[in-house]
Amino acid sequence: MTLTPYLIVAALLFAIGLGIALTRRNAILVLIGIELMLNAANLNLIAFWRFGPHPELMTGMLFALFSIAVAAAEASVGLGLVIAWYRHSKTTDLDEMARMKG
Amino acid sequence: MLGEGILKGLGETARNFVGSFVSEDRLTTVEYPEQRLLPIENTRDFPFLVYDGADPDAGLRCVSCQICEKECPPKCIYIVKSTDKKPDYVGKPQFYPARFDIDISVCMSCQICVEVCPFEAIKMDTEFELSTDDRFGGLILDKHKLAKSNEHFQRIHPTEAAEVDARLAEEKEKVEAKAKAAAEAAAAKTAAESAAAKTAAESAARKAEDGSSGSDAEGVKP
Amino acid sequence: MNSATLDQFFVLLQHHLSALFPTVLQPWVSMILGVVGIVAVFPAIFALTTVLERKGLGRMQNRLGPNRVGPFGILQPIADAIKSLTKEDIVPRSADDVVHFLAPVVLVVAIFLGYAVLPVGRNMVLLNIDAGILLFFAVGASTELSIFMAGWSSRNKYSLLGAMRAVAQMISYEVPLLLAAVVAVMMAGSLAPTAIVQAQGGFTGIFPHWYVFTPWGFAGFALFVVAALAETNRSPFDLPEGESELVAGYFTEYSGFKFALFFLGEYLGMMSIAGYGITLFLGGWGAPFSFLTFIPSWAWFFAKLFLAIFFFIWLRGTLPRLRQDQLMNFAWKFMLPLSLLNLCVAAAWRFLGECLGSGTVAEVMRWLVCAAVLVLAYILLARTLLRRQNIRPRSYRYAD
Amino acid sequence: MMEGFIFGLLAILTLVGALAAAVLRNLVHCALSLSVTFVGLALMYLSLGAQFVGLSQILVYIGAVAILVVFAILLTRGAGALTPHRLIAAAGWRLGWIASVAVGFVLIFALVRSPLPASGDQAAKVTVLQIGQALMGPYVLPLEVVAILLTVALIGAVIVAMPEDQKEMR
Repeated sequence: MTLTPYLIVAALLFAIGLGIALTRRNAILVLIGIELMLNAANLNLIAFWRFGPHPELMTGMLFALFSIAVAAAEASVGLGLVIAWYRHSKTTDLDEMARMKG
Repeated sequence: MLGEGILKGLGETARNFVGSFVSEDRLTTVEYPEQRLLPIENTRDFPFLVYDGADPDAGLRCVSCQICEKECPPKCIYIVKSTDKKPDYVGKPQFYPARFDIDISVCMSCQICVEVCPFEAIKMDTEFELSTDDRFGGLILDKHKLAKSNEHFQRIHPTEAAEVDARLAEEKEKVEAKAKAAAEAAAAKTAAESAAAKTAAESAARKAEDGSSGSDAEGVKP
Repeated sequence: MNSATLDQFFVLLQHHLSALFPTVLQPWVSMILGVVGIVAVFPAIFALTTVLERKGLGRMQNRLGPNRVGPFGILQPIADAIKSLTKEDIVPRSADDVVHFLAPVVLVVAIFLGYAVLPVGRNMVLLNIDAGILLFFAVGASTELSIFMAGWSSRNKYSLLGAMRAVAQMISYEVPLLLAAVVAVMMAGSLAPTAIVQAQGGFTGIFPHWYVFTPWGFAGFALFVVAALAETNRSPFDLPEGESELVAGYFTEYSGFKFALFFLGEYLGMMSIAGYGITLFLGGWGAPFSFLTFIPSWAWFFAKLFLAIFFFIWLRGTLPRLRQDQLMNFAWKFMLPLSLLNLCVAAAWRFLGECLGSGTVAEVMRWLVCAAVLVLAYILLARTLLRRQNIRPRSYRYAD
Repeated sequence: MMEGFIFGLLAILTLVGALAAAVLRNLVHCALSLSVTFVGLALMYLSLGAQFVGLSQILVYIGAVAILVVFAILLTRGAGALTPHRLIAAAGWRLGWIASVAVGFVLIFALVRSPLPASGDQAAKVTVLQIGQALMGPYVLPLEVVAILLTVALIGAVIVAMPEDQKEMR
């Protein structure tokens, strides 16, 4: 195996995540899209660690570990925000949330 | 201390666990098909027909009066009256049920049939093993399945059966006494009548000599 | 056959059987044999457990328990299996078919994966990987999702309530479970179950070096047992399937074989968590006394497993079910602080061991200090919580 | 050969899961297919030899994030009836897809064109012990920062999601 297929999968995953985040109306699904993008980045990190010149340094792997922890924190706060907003306005629809502008 | 209750509870269940192997007395259950508890006396589920003596057909107390059929709230009793008669326990000729069916899938165990029966012929049973693989036919009990001896009744509901037996015996006695009295009266009457008849016969004989028939004299024969 | 051969009997069997195949296939055959072993042995224990549980619970309630099928009712599981296989498989009309079907499969697969790294005897582990304990917790976490799938796809309020209760409970108790297990990992210096068992392998006099015989190990073990009960939804933490409240919780709408799969998953989960408890704190396949080491290691493991299962049954026969708020309070206000403290105590144990030296007096000192800290924390925490709970004799004013 | 086959399977699993999350109408289905993606990624990490990260991925993403998403969906009543078609996509959804497809193309184009190290046969075996020592040694500062971040996120999420009246009570 070489590095390229993994990076292509990561790129596709990133594109799908971006697509979800940009096109879906539901705030939770937007968060899902962001998670997918983070995961694509993680896959990149792991793949580069594995096929890079110095796997014994574990830099990529540890970066991925930290990234997983940060993603978990991001998910909890993001979903907490969505629930708080839902409690306020009884919707998770992002287009309706645009009311916040005014 | 904290957690003490849990330990106490664990001790109790452990005692039960070991104890149930050691002493049979602890076991509160019986092994059903082999061992059974006697049902309590007031148990009742579905009606049955009582018969006296050994022959279920001859001894059936039911006289096919059809009161129970009319009173039954869910209409689960079906009776066909016989065309002939047979003597009941006191010897009086009565009708008997040619068919007597109870659909126990409909019966609601209300005991009204028992309450209304003037002949103590229908009583509540304690039989509960009625499961069957035939939903319709298997749950319709006919006369032969319903007929159970008075001894069975005495076994399952001793107090009630004793009362019923006493009442029936009393009635029978009364009837017998009445019959006896009637018989005595009849005997006295016949005696008197026979005396009268004698004189009548004599006069009749005298008359017979005239050639007329003695047909009315035969009618008084006891 | 000497005791060493007996000890390695199954390992040698696997080796000889796979040697019959060409060299290329040998690792695969050996792996498949191991998988077959796990898939055959643990469900068999499950079958045995169901009947033993019913009999044991019966005895605890002064009943006889099932005794009709076969001698002493021992063939009851076969009757149950035939029944569940021939029953109609009902899927509610409004259910989400695919998810409804996948839920039990995912559950059983995830739980079986947990057995892959469980050492059931010396050299008897399917995958001797470095992060075995982590794998166990990872697959344990994924059972939550399958439970949610089951509850949600049934489109039934009882199922959904049961699933939400189960997921909330499992997430809450996973924290103390992990923290309790981390103590043993910390002491052994490895996440590999085999290494943890090896670390507990020594003997002082006739007594083994099991972690449960140290203050932090005992506290960790107790916390692990309580959290394990909650993780596997066993009584007294059986709220997710409390039959008096929720029919059967998340598997209300399951029947026939799928129900049997849930049942299997539940018991396999219980056995695997008991197996990891044994591995982490009770010396795995080690003998309890040095003069008993001639008995094969796998026999010890399974003996301990049966003891653990008996303990689970015993608890189920004793304790009533908790209430939801009690459950959550217990997890977050009692278990979590204690397990965090236990972590600190374990660190202190190691530190004190290095500071005080290795004399007997030092050992006893260390032991006493650690035990005192834990007992004190236990008493203070529990007292405080109980006072705040304001427990009074129960009043029946609404019933009168 | 074998490795390539496994990689292909995992790639398909991952991408199909992600695509399903993008197009399915039922939110819970989206969340479940998202967890399929997470499993695929975790298996990919495992096949790359990153055992610890792969298992952490399962533990964190399946055990926590997927459950969290599912809880959020149920708490916001998104799990009920199917979303009507017109409500699935946001206002500028065509533009969004065009943008994301373009991003994907650009990335892949760049990847294919760029000279990447084709090696990677020297599969370095990294033990958990090494990871632990690295985390406690050179990476101890990031670890502490992450610990603080997680604590802050925990408390923050609780406060954000707490009902208003309870906040006032405190």
